[in-house]
Amino acid sequence: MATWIFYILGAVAVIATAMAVTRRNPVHAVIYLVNSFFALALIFYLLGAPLVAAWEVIIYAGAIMVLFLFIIMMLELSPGEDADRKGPGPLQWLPVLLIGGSLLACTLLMLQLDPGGGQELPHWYASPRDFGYALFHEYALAVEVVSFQLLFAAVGAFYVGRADERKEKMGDAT
Amino acid sequence: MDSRLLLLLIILPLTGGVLNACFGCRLPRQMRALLAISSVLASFVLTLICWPLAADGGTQVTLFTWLKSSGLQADIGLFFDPLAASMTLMVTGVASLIHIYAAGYMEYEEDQARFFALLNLFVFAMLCILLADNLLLLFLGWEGVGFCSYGLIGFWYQKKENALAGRKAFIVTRIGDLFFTIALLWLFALLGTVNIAEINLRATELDPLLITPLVLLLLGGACGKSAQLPLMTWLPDAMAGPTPVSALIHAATMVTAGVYLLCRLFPLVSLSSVGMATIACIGAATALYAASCALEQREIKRVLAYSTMSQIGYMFMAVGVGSVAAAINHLLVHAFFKALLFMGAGALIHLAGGENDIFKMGGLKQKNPFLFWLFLIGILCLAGAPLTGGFFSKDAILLTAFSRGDGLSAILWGVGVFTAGLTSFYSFRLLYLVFFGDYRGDKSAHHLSPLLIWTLPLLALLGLFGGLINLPHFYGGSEMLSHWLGVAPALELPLPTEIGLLALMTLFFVAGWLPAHLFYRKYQPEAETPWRRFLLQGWRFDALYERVILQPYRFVANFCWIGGDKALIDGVIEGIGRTLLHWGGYFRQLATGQVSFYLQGFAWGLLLMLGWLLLKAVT
Amino acid sequence: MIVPFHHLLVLATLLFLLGLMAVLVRRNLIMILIGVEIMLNAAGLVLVGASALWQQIDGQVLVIFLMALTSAEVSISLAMVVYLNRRKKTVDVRAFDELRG
Amino acid sequence: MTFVSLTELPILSLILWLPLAGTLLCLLFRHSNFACRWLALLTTGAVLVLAICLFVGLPTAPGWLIREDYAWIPTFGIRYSLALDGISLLLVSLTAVLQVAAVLISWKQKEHPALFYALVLLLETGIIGVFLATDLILFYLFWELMLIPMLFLIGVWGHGNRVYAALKFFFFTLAGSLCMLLAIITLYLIHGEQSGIYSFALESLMQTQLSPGIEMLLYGGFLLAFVVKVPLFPFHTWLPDAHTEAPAAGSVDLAGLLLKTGIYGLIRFAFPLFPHAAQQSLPLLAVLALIGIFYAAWIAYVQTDVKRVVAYSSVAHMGFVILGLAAWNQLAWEGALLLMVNHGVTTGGLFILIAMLQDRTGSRDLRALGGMWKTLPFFSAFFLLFCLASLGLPGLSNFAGEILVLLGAFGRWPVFAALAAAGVIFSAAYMLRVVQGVLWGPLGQLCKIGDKDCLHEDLDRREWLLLIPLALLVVWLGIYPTTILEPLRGPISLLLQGGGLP
Repeated sequence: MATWIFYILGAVAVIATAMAVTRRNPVHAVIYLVNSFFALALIFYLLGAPLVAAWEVIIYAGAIMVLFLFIIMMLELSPGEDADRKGPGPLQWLPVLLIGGSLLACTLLMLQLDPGGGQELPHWYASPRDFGYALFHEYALAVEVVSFQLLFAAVGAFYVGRADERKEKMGDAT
Repeated sequence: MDSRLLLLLIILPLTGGVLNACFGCRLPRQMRALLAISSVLASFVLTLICWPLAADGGTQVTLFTWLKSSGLQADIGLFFDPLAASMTLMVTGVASLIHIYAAGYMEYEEDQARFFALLNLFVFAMLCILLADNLLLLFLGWEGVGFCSYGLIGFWYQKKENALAGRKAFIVTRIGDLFFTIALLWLFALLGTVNIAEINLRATELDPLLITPLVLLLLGGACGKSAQLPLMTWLPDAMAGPTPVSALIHAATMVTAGVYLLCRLFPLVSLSSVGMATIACIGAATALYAASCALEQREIKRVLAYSTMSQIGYMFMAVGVGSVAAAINHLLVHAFFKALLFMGAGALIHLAGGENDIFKMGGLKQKNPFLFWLFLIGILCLAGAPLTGGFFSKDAILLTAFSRGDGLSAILWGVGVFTAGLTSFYSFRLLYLVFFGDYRGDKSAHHLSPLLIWTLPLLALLGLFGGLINLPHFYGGSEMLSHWLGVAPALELPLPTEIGLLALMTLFFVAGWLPAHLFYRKYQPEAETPWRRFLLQGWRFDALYERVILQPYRFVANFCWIGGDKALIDGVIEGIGRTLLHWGGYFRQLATGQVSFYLQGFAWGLLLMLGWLLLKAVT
Repeated sequence: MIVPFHHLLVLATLLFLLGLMAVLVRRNLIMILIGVEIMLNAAGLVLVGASALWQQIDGQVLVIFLMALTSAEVSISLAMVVYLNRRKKTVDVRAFDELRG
Repeated sequence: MTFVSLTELPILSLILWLPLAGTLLCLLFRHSNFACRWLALLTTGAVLVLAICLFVGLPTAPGWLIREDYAWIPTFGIRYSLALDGISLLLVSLTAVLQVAAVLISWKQKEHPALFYALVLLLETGIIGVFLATDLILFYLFWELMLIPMLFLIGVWGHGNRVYAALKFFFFTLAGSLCMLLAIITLYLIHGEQSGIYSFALESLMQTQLSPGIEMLLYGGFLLAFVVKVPLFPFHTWLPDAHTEAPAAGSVDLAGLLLKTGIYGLIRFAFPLFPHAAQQSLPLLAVLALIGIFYAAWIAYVQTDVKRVVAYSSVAHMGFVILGLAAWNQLAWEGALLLMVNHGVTTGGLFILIAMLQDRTGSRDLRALGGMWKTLPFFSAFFLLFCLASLGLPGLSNFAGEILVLLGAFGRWPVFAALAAAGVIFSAAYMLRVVQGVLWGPLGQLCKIGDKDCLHEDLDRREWLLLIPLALLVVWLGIYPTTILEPLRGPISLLLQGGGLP
């Protein structure tokens, strides 16, 4: 049963992602991507990571994608004036498809050659308690570092925005 | 007597020169001249005091070691022997007189300090040449006089020609110095020493085949300094300097340094018969060449310059035929009367209001009869009037040449006698044009300082009686100079031959005087003919050198710069740069600035890595 | 027993390549960022799968860090998109070629 | 200061790093023009005092006089090892003297003075380091350290075409020194394989056994780096440009010191490390040196820029030095090193004088100048003195070196020496042309504005202070070169006896 669910979810994720990648309208792309993320979250759950699955939905689908949407709307990137109106021509697609295809082929070949290949994924469940315990014991330092990272990101984002304002002010002044 | 006194001989003029150079502008005017005169005069007195030191093979004294390296030892060391002593006495003596004269001549000059500093330094350098006990110190003096001469010829530097004349003198003499340098290097390589006495002593050790080139190189050096063919073009131009300078440097002292060098190294030089013959031939050729040029010169100092060149030719001839005594005798006497003539000429130029051209002078006998008589003595000496100093010394040279008896000597003798006739002619031409007739110039006389006249009589006396120094036995003399220098006395000729030669010399003197008397006693303007211009311009040697040496030199220089440095070397290097830049242009296009293009590169790289891993896994 | 681990890897590779192609092909800055997000997610999928395979919690922890870093990255990069858009009035990457040689 | 107390201090490090400390202080006080200037002067002055102490205090023995040796990067066998022998001592002293002069001549530096003095001091550290280092990596470090301040001195404070000149200088020397770096590393690896001890120390590397082909190749790498710096024909074309465009202090340092590092490198590193290859290369060096003497003298004759003339004269003089080295005997080597020092002083002096000339007239063009003696007698006297020294008038400094070189070279290559002697005439020709163009003749056009002469000021007190010691040095070295020849004798004979290091 879980196997079937996995394949279905996998198909949904790939198709949704493919749709997202090929949309001209970024809003559409984001919506497709949210779909894909939901599918992924379910796969996570299936693989015994409920907490990660929850965060996938909350952070990715909920926060990051919404941020994208905000930005798209703020910059008024409606399809009418999308830079990709004509869409990439075959000249752009061709080498990329070539790379993609080759990479895929290489990966598949390598998987084929993997001696321990075909190991089945067991049913397994990592409770949020275990998770929290690992996170705040073994990875306490990393958590601190990452939190600093987030702080710096916030400061950085603020700075980029602020520097911009100052420049505009200067522009107004002159 | 303390031999270290000798060191003072060179130190005194040096001190005078340095003091004048460094502090001259702060000293009161009279002090500058006084300082210069007293230092040279003190040197002269010192030479007299030290005279006994020269006897018995001379005295050697060292101040300190100048250059010392493996095998090389060059001291600031002096060697005072009869030859050096006689020259030193003459140089300090004449220099003292000329310094005094210069104090009068340069009375109103602004830049007196520079003048006297250079003059003193010149005396120092000249004394270095004379007294040096090694070739390097001699070379120091040799170049030193060259520099002082450069500075003094171009003393009035604001006229471009003067400075150019100085430069020409320096560079032309330096071409001669090149040969001297090579000779020095070679001697050191062969003998391992630069000490003159040792070189003379060990000259016989040398391979006879090598001596001739060595002598010719030394001759080249001597030719440069003494303005002999073919390095003579600088001397006439050097007359651009102040007259005392011409008198001191370009008549009495520096130009005779070449003769002195050959005499100094005579034991070496005399070993090569080819070399000696070449010396004699160069001397004779120059004597004739210069005399012919002097025939048509218009400037008083240029006449004298060519005559100097001619007389030094005689001295070379004397060395070449093997008579050091005759050469030195003529050198000394010539120094006296030529200094007299130049200083007289300086006074005459003042008298003619700064006019140089003898065709614009005339009638100066009335203006200053005393000067006329003094000048006459000089002219008589120069022309070789019988019984004057110049007659005896020149006669001795020709006699030696004659007595050698081989074909070459006979030709040399013939040239010498003929040149004597020419000398007589141009000397009297000068005399008549300057002193007789009416004054033809348009300038008024300058004030004549008494110093300009009263230094001359002494020189006149010395010139007139200079023959007594080395009077041959034939005239009842005792050949003092020959004995003093310790060289073989002149050969005795049979009495009729002697008398015949004497008569011939007198004849040629008269043969030179008579035409001059006829043509120039009354002044007539001369038409300019190509022949005259040819002689006036010194056989156009300047133009020849310009075309043969200077123009190619400039051409090569320009070629090296524009063709070599700019085009070839820089061209190659900048070419490499440009090629790189060109190819860089292609690579530059890879940097499109497009993010996706770069990322695509990443992806290809990823593919490569994966493929490689795969390949490794497969095999 | 859900699926073989390889199938999960194939799924992750597909997602990753789709993201990569988005980055390479699209000219829209926003779309490129979206491509990056897809690739990061594919990586997260492998991590979670590996965590399940070896029954270790560390893989999941890493995914958490990945998310945290991604949110940091996105906040900064979107701020920069805004900034760039203000500068050139476009989000077409072809307009931003100051690095061109 | 006694010898003992000298050796107790780490005096080599002191003398080496003092200028660097000066650099940092200069940057610290960059807002005060006055402080920087005096700081630079004090630093260079202190180095000078130290150098004089060493010069006076040390005995004139062959071999190393002082050594300092500490581990630096043990993993690669790189040591911080400094050593001083007679030759380095002399060159360090020369550096100390000329750096004081360089600071004094740029006393009125207006643009970014702090940075300027900082770079000059940094340059001093680099140059002294080159003269002291005996570890090849340390040497290479200082060798490149020299390059960078000079690049900026020319490129930032230079005249007209300064960027071109600076880059040309940079690329020429860099191309050479990269070849040297390759050679150093190859030698290091070969030596390490042979002996099992990986070391960059000169003494160890000298023991390396090399096949003739490899030796020639490595020697070529070293040679290229050094002859470009010297510079030997045909690698000289960077020099005139760099000299002409460099500011006064830069020219002084270039001519006086940087060129010497090339010669020093040859005799300290290239020859001892590859003695056989060196012997084989001597004829080539001699021929190139001879060509350089003539070629540079010819070109100098047609230049109109005074600085260019002096720059080309440097090429000619360095030709003499190389000729002396190629003669490979005691006499010629002593002469070559003496000439090197003399050339540093005279050419340094000339560049200083030219800078003063340019300050006053705003031109270096021979066609526009003239008649300076009338307006600037004292300046002109110094100018004449240095020109005469440069053209090799006996009794002044250059002659002593030149004649020793010629005497020595004649023993080995008579024809070359005789031809080189002819080069002396050419030097007279171009130097007198400079004298003629600057000092004599009627007053040049540039020196007049309307009817008024625009120059009244002869030397001021600072310039007197600068020129008198240099002039005294020129005369002193001319008449008593023993001062320098004594300390050189021992080290040179050691070097000649088979690349000898003590």
